[in-house]
Amino acid sequence: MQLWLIPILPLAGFLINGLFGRRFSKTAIDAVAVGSVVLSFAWVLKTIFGLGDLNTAHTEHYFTWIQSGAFSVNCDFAIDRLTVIMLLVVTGIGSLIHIYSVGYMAHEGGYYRFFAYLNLFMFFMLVLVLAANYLVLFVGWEGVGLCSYLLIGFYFDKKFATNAGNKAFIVNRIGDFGFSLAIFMMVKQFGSLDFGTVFQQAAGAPENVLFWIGILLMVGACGKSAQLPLYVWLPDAMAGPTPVSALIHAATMVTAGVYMTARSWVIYTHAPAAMDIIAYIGIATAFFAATIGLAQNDIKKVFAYSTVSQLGYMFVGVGVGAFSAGIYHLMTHAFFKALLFLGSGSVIHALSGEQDMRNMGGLRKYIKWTFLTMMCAAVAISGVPPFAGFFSKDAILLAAYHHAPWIYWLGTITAGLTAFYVFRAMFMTFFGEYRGHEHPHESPPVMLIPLVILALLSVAGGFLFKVPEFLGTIFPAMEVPEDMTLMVISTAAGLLGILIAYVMYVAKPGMADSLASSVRWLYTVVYNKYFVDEIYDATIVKPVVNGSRAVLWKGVDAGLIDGAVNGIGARARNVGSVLRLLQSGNIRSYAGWILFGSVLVIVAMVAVTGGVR
Amino acid sequence: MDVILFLVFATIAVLCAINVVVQSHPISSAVSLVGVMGSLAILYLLLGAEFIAAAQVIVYAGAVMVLFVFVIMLLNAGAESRRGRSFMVSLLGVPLLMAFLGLLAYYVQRLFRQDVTVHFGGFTGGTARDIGRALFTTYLLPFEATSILILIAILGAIVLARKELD
Amino acid sequence: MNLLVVVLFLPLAGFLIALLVPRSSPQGSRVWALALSLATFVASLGLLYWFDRNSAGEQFTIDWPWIAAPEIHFTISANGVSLWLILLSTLLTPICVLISWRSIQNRVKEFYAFLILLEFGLIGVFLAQDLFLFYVFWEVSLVPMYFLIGIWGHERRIYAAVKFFLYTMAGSVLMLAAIIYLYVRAQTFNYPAILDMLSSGRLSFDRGEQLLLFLAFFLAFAIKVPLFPLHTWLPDAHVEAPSAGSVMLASVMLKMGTYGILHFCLPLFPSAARTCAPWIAVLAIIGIIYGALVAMVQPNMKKLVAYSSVSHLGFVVLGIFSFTQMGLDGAVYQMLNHGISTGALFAIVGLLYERRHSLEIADYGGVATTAPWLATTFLITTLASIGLPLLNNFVGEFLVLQGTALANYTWTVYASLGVILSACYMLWLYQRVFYGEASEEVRHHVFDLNLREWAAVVPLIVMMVWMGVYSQSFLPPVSRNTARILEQTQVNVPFRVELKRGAEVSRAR
Amino acid sequence: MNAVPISWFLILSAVLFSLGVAGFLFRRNIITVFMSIELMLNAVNLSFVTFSYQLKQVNGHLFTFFVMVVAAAEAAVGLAIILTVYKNRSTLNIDDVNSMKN
Amino acid sequence: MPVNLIFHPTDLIRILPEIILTVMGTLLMVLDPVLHRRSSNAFGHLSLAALLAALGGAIYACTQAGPAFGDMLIVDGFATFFRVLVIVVGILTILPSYRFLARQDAETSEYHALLLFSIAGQCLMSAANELIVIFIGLEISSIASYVLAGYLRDDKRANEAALKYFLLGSFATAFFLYGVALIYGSTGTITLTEVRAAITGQNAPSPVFVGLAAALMFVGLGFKVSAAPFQIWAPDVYQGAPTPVTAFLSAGPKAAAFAIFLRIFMTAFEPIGAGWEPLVWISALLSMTIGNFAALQQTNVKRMLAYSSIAHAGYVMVALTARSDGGTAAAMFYLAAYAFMNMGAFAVVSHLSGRGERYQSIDDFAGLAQKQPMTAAMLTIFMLSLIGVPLTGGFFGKFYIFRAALESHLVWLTVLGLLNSAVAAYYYLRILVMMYMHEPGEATAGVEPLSLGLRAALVLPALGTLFLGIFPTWILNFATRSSVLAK
Repeated sequence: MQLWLIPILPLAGFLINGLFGRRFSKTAIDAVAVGSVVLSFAWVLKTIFGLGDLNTAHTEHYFTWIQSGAFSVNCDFAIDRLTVIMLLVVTGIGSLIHIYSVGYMAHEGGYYRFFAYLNLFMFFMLVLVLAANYLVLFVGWEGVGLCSYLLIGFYFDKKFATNAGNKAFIVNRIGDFGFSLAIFMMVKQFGSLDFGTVFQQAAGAPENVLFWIGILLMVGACGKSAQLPLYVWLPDAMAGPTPVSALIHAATMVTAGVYMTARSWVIYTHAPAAMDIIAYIGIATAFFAATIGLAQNDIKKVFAYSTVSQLGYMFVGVGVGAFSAGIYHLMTHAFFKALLFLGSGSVIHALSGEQDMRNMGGLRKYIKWTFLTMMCAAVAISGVPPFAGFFSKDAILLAAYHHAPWIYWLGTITAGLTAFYVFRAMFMTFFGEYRGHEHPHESPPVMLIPLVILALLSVAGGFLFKVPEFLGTIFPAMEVPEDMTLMVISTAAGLLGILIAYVMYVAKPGMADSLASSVRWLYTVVYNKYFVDEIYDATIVKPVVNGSRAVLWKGVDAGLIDGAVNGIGARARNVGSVLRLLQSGNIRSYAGWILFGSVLVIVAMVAVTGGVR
Repeated sequence: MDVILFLVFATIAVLCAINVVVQSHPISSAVSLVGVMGSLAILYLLLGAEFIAAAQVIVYAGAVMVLFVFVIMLLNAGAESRRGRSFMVSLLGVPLLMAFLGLLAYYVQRLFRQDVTVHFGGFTGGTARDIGRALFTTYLLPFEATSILILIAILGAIVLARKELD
Repeated sequence: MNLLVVVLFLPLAGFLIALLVPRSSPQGSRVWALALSLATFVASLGLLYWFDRNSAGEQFTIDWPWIAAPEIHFTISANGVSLWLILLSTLLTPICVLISWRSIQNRVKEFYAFLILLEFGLIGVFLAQDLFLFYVFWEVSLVPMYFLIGIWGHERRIYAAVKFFLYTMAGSVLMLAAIIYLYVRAQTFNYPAILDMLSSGRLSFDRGEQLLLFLAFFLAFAIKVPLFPLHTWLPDAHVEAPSAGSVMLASVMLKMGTYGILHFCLPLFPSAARTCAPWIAVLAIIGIIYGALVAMVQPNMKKLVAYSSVSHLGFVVLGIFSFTQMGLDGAVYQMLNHGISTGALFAIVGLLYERRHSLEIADYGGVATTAPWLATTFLITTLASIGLPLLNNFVGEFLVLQGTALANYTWTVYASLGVILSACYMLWLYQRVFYGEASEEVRHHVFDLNLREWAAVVPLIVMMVWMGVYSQSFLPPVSRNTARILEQTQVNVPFRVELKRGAEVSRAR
Repeated sequence: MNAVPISWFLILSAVLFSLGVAGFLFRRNIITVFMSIELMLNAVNLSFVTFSYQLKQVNGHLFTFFVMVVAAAEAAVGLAIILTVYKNRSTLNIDDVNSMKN
Repeated sequence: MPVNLIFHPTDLIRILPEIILTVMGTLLMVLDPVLHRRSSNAFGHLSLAALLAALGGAIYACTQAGPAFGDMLIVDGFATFFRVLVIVVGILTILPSYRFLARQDAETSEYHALLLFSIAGQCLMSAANELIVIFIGLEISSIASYVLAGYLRDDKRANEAALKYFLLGSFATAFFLYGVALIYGSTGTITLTEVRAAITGQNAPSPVFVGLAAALMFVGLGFKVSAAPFQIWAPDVYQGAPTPVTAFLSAGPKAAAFAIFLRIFMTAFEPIGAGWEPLVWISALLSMTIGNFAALQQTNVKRMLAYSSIAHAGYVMVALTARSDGGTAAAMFYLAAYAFMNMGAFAVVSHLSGRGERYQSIDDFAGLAQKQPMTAAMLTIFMLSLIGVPLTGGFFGKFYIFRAALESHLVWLTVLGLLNSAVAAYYYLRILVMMYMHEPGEATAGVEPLSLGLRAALVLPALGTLFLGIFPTWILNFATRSSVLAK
């Protein structure tokens, strides 16, 4: 079925644009970049319809990548229902965002570079989802990390951008550290990395091994999906162009962790302890990030923390065993969060670069389409039925309740907070009076069309694609009785959040500030994101760097080792100068030495020969 | 009577030798060195080495020492100045000497067969005739070789003491 | 008489002819060096073509009697490992010629003569199958490098050159002692013959004896590698050497050490090697982390890359002493990878120096705006050296770490930290040099690659991708040879027992 | 008793030899130093003659003879050297001849 | 001992080299007035001819191998090896002397005559089998070299060197002689082979007595080969003597002295080897260490090379410590290699030293590689050989020596010796650094072009060094075959 075409098309796009893009006209670049992605989307559709119902995975083998002794890793692609969803999300939303970017990036420098990177990202992301074994998955995993690094640092003459890029890459590396250790342990345990083999043997493996594999995989997932404590890179990642935030840091890449965890469900089901930890981390992240989201003024930052928080939900989903629910939320989240980002991108575009919500307001008059589409997304994320977010979030919370009620309650509160800060953002941006100086202008259709499509998806995506049913054949069905009350409570929480937001930012403007000033310290802490970056910097980064410089380099290397080496040399020369003192130049003392020597010789000789008699 | 002979001349030899060492003026050293050689010549006779005894007096005490004295006169070397010192010698010199002498003397007399004694006429193979024969048969090669030695001596003297290198 | 002779002696002949090129025409020397090194490369490609990838043994064996008493033969042959190392040398030499084209302006004739002589020595080291011959080449390769550093280096070149020479000398004299001792015991220098005696039990060392011999060899190799804490000559040598020197030093010369360990230490002294394995592995791991941390804080590009080499070579040693198929394969592959990627790093740093005349990171910044392609090549190289998948180092590091994991999981955990750190220092370097605003000097001096420089850099880039994507074109011969070595390390050594004991020791630590 | 133990001669020669050494060590006048060497040679000669007596051989005498010749030659050369030294430094103090050291 | 009233004519053939050298030396002196008017080079040419003739003579004598003049001489491979060696050293001394003497305008026939006589003496030593002949030969070579050392008599350093060499030399010789006396007394003979027989035979003298004698002879010999603890004279003398003479001293008399050293200790005293082995062990180690470490600090090239020659004596002593024919062969090979590389190095020094030997400092080599690449390259070869880098004679020398040592289980001596050679690398490198890595200075700026003689004096040793380094087989085989001394 030529699965390889799916990733190769964007790769070709990348190569063409990357090598010759500089000489191309804009249109040519667009054609190559967008075309390649749309083509691969088309090919995905064709593949899916070609393969019929994918109850069992369809695998294709291409070549042996690494072989050593008995162990070998093949470059294989596989496709099953889970993959299908990911493929559709990635290529579909990817295409939309490519189209959007044509408009958004129209006036940016390094146009071809941008699209080349974007295509490269698509390639790696598709490799990631198509992989039939952990190592190929790891290829995509690292690759998307690279692309995110490149795109975050797209404006490479800006220090903060490149810093953010490095941060993203390195934090991801920490996650990958866990992932790779998991891989090593798997090989040690199963002797293979193919999903099939691993999952098949997982049942028989000792639990503690599985537990550790699970935990290590989770560390990787935490890095990629920005969970505690490794979430810190994602908010900074907003330094990249907005489409990037939408595609990579909202819709696709960051969900890779969730995908990978879901993919490894067999391992987790045999290591429940690991699953619990995932759930805890998930809910903690969800709540924690949501609280930070409350106090941000940069529109993209708000949505960034929201993304972290939503990813937390997905983690809860897979953590409590509702894998399908997690994937479900992954999809819907892709719709509305991509929309939110693209929308805010459109806003920023409208205000030609302004990102601070305090300088916005009342924009709904100027940019109606953007406003409307974003509203859909906002409602969806707040979990208002029957919008997309409602179904997935509800499924997760339901499952969570049956796993551990307190997770449910915390999740519900988070839902309230989410609704609050999203609408806070909406109100600050679109309602009230315009506080800026730029002249807002609506974005071109090439940007609006994707918005509209995504809007439709966030509105209807929920009940159009019933993911849990679709995935029923893969994941163990966990029958959770429909529980109306819980549903109502969580929905109510969302609505409450919206209401409060309305009161504070539309009905009674200024109330927010007074509230903030009343609990100044709390506000400060939250506003400064709990000083987490500062703490990391002080406890890890600085000690390592300074320690390496002062202790290891200056101290051990230059001081100790080289000191010892040069010391030996110096000692040798000292010995030399001592020996030179014998050379007094005085004949009589020379004769003295000779006499001395002869006495020694005689004594020695006589002693020894006396011995050997 | 041999004993007395030995003791007398041995004492003279030693005394002169000591004098060589202690005298600060080269001339007196030279003279006492002649003394040593003379007394050694007597001892040689006692050991039955007539020819050597003669050679000792003629070549050594005669020629060589005259050469020395001649040079001393030439350079009119006075009593030596006590300038300069060698810590090595002044510190270790005496003990080393004692050790050296002790070792030599001790082992020589301990290891050497005691029974043999020397008395005048105990060995008469040292006549000029015997030596001549040995010299021109067995020791022909070294004998000829010494001629080179003399040649070198002459050369050396020429090279070093000639007026100017032309 | 076969192709091997050509590959080995072409450089020697070239060296002698290079001496005849008149001093007055430096261009002549350059052209000659380029032509010759390319010819050698082609010849070595022929070697690759006729190499039987399915046999584990030595191939193209040549055995000419050289010295009668003691019987020393001119015995050379290629195997699955040395083959690639030779190709590495022959590939890098023309590249070195190219990158020195403009940067070397005084005493051009001598420079290229020494460069070619160096190639001769290096190839010889990898081919020699007679311990004595091996030592000869080992030392011969030392001399030209000494001059390359000492004559064409930077400010503190003399200190660096002498340090380099003495360090190596100190190690190799002990190896000489061991070699002679081996001869006295085995009455031959012929390496295969000695292995034969060992396996057939006609020759065997008692424990202490074997340990001392092993250490004597290992010290010499460890200094070359260099293994922590014997590495301090490396940063000086690298920083002071001309870029061609750095490239050859990093890419090929360091491999002499690891190749020696793999080819001689393990098969000759298996049980001693296994006894020391835990200690050496720990040193290697320290080297990995230590090198990376120190590299992170270097203000000087070349020094940074030098320390990164310490870190990378740590992986190689670790892999070797994991005594697993994967570990050994990975180690060998990592040798080649390091040769390619670090070679490229030094080459490009050299190009930067040629433009800006500074190695201080602080003097750069914003190069990406003025020289985008230079930046791109450097980026790819950077990514390769931090082990990004689909680029060469990833395969090597994966195999090494996987092999180590099979032997001792704890080692892997610590060693993997190096992977994180490598990203830290390389990306930080890249950011500081290529990103940000371009300063005046940078804008005026740092222009993009010209054709000659493209020719120098592209082959390396291609190799990085190729080796990363399709390792199967390289690994199989390596595996066969390493499998044989692994086989030999089990000569009269109860494998499991040794492994378990090693594991215990490391656990006890 | 009318016979001298042969070891007396040997001890005498040892003593003379040591005295020669002493002269070399403690005298400062180059010529005297040189004379001490002659003294040492004489001591050796005595041993030779003594041994030759003990072995009833003539060889010892011949060695003595050769030593004498050598001594003569040495004397000629040595004194010549001393002359040149004196010419250049106009001193005979051995401690002044120490321009080269370390 | 055998008394043969009339000697065979073959005996004359067996001392052919000595005869040739002596005759030519005398001839030189006689022809002095005639030749001197013609060209000052005539002496050089003549003595070269003499040496070449002697070379032929030595080889021809080897075809008539056997004892001569009773057992006074034994002309065997060993003797021939060292005869050839010292004669070659002589040639390599003459070649640079042309320019050197011309520069000091001190060309005389005496210089050459003395050289020839000294070499004759060394040839005698190489073949001698009898202590008196050894003594005479020693004295011939020594006295001649005393004079040569002080040859430039207006040079204060030269005649100081001569005086020191002379006084200390005769001092040490006296000890040697005393040893001979004791040997004679204890064994009743001084023919080495018979001494050995006497020591091993019944009613053998007490080993302590032999040991005492051996010790005293060790003093004399150790002095001549400048081995610790009797090395102390070497630096001053080497520094003061005219450079070609220094070169000669460091190779010729040393080689000959080692020849008799080996003969005496491997023939006569071999039975009490266990007695003197520790002595030589210590002496070897001391020599290597003192030589190398003291050289680290030297700034004067000649002085540095003097210390290095002490160290190299140490290496040869290691070979002696092995107490095996292999060791003897190794020592012979090493001495040959050492002669080449050292003569070559000194040739460069004398080429550079300038009038009155102004330039002796290591710094004076700065930038030589740029002024005279050829000379620099040659010196590089010699230095690398002295360090012991493969493909040079020095390396093989060390290699064979330490192999012999290990075969005699002298592991620690081997390790220490090799470490020493690593230390040595440092000070030899300093010269390379100077030549290649510094800009030309006063000395090298004014360096005169290579004369023909110097060219030869550089190229021949270089070729020799490389030959010994790449094809050592031939020489080594000869050494091995002739290392088995008459017992």
